[in-house]
Amino acid sequence: MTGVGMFDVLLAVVLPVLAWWVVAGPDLFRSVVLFIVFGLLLALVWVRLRAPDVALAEAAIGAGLTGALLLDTLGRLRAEGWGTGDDQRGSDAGASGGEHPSV
Amino acid sequence: MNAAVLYTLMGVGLFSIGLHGFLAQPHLLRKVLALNIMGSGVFAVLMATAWRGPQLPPDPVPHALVLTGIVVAVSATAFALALLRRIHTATGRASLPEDTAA
Amino acid sequence: MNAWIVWPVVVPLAAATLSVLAGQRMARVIIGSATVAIVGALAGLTLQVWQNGPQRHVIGGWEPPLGIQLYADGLSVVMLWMSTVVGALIGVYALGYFAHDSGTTGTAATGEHGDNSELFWPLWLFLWAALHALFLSADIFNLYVTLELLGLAGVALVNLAGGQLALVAGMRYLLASLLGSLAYFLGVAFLYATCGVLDVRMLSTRVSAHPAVWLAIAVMTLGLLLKTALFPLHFWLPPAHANAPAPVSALLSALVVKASFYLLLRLWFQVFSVVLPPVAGQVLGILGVLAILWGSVLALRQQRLKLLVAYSTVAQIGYLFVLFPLAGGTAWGAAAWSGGTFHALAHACAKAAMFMAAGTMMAALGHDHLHELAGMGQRLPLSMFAFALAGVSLMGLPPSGGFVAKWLLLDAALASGQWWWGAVLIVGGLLAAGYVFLVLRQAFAPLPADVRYRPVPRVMELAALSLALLAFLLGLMAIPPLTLLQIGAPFVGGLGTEALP
Amino acid sequence: MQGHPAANIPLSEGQPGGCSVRRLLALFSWALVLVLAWAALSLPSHSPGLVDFVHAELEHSGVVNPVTAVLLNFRSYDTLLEVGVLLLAVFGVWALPRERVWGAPLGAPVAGPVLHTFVRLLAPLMIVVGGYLLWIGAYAPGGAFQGGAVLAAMGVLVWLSDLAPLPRFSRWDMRMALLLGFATFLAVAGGVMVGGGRLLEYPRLWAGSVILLIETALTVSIACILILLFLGGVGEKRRATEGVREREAKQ
Repeated sequence: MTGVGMFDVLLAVVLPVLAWWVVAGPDLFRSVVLFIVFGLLLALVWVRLRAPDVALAEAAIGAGLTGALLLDTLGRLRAEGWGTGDDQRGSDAGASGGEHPSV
Repeated sequence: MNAAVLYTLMGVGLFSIGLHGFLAQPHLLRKVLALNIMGSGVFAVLMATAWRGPQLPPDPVPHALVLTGIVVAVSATAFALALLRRIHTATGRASLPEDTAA
Repeated sequence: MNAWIVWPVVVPLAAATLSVLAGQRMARVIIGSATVAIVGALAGLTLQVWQNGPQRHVIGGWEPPLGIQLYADGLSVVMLWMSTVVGALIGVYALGYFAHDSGTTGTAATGEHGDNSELFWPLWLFLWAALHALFLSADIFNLYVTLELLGLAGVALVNLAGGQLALVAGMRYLLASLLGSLAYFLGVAFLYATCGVLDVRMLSTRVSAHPAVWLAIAVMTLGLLLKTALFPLHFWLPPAHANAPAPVSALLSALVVKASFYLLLRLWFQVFSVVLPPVAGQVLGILGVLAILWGSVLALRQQRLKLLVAYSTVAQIGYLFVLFPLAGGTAWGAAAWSGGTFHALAHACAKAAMFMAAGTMMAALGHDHLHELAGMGQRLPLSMFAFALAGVSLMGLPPSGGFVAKWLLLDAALASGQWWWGAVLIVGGLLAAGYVFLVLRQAFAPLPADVRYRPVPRVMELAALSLALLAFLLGLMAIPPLTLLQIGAPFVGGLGTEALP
Repeated sequence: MQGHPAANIPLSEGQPGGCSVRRLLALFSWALVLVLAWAALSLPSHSPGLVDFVHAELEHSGVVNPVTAVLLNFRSYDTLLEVGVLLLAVFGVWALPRERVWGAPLGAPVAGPVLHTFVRLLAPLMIVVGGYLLWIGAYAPGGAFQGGAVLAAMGVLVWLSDLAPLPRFSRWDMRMALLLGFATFLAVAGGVMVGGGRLLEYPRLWAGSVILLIETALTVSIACILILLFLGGVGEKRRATEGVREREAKQ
């Protein structure tokens, strides 16, 4: 079997770490941005696996369009005010309120 | 260890992380993110099956399946986000009642 | 011309496209002609299957494993008839329902979705097409796409109700549906990695006792159980089915949950049967029993009619899973197989009728609180009659379809020496009688003088009544569907039909 | 008919919260990772796959790019249904109640002279790129989905910079554009059966042209679908303030 390049190992380690930050990070805005980074790195994985078609679609749709949709939704939620109902215990308290940086 | 095994392992890792996030996080936007991560995990497993070493051309069928999967995922995400915004407008919260009641 | 098999999918898709372009006025014509075309194609397909056995259609001329194949055997045909007949009658009901609904101006809730109800028709046609595509597909990835199609159409239809409860219920339904699809998709990836094919028939010859295959079976089963809402994965169902517009509740409870059940049947008995140990079927059976008990008890405790009917669906889904421990591949396997699938059929008719009758009462009263249903027996006798007839089928009394289904399952339980499953069927029937009489007692209480009541289109009552009659009389017409079910079934020999009284 | 707060789901039905549950969930997730990894490691090192089948028939598919051949010929039925999923998402969004309050996407209106010039320059370029991606799909990476995504990005930019009015779902021409790809695909799928062929069985000699036709129609529709999905059902009103004013005028 051919060995695996360092780059592959790096990607295979970084992507799950990014994924963890996306689902469990303290700030929702940062999670969305990290998700876009995640999508772009995933496109790199597809390039490594010799799938340029999929890489193109992943970058354009998976990272680009989905990212835009997420940012847009976040913006609209913020425009409406986060509401009091969002104040949840623990890690997502930041997701609901004031710590959110203004774009 | 070759690239296929490596990325399959990454894929199942992503799926598990996504599932954990989906179950543990109450915020709906995060649940949507988590579902997308899970989907990416499945894509990685499929893409890894297509890999046949650096010399041989990869199997195009999983590539096509993943392309289809990406489009399905973005459709579902867009719909879920639109629904999320309506719920936020109507109820003032971005989580399901059972998650906030506890 | 022997390609009848493709039209049940192509026709509703084309009709959906046309109905978006043509607008409200033409929608009725389009839907009417589409229904006629589907029934015609289905008749042709049924004749083919009846005479020549299971039918195949190689899409694009690319033989599997490269291409995708459509496959129709007796089970597919019975499911297609179920969705066509029940779906068409729900469509008739919906004509009256939305006409009545748009007449209700004034309240905020109805005003909000009045302008969106035109989307009911394309969404309903897409749902129809997705069901048919699912019943006919023989490719596990293609089935994933049909599952997504079905899930999105279902959630979109729930949201037509517009209110806060419906939105939240729709979101819960969407999340459960997407999670289920993703679990199924992971199984597809693992199966492709081990077997290298996606065609159902080829897979069945290639699966072996391999860790990746085990995992695929586990995640696909879990995903489909979540979509079928088998206890304890049923949490999303009652709010979604209870808060949707009435025709949508009927569609979801009668047809959509059956689709993932059908897929589970296919996978367990025609793909994974070689590697599955009998104990796996026992686990599903136990979950089914718990569903029957839990769903029935909760139905008895509901304050709202539509929630009661929705919890009854949770219970009735349980019966479908009693099939799994009983279908052991031996002499009684055929009876269990026929009984379980026939139950799907009978429940589709009965539950659609019940939700339609409940929706009619709700349209007349403006609410569906159980304690304020008094007088409905006098005001809407046809609807109450439909509700009662459908209830007879749920209880499993002769000559209803529910009776035949339970009889066959009972027969299989006794023949296999596992009488306890039969005992549960009887207890479940008694509990069903409990919640049906709960409703009837309220409805036949004397009419209070001060209740506001709005007349409803007669077509709504008639559509519900015809489905209820169908459920009630299905037992008398059981032989043709039961014979059809044997064509291409995994169990040969004793058809189960001779077990009938 | 709505608004009855009676959807009382018993407490045990909800997703439970609390510390012990979290710990249990973490345990479950770790167990899942281990099981999945075990299954992943047990996979055969050489997946048989379908690559040989694809390459054996590639010359009959009408295109050179094997992924496009699978997507639009060998497994075109998947793609047909997938476009259906996209359409359903749009219908689903439009079946939701209209959004009451909305800002421009990304929170703020971004129209300005710099953006105007930028978009005016960029838009033609993006149309060219989108068209190129569509055409090249037959030979190299690219195709309707990638091309449509680029066109959609252009559309959103044009709209953001206030150069064009919002597309309205209620407009007939918008619906035509939305459905063009699906309708063409479906017409081809059924049309080839008139001559006794099977569903989606393109005539071999014209397979390349048929695929290009379908893909062109799909590119237009996918661009429209993605734009509408991005707008997420707000299209009937141009600006938040404007919308509010209109609503107030009505009442």
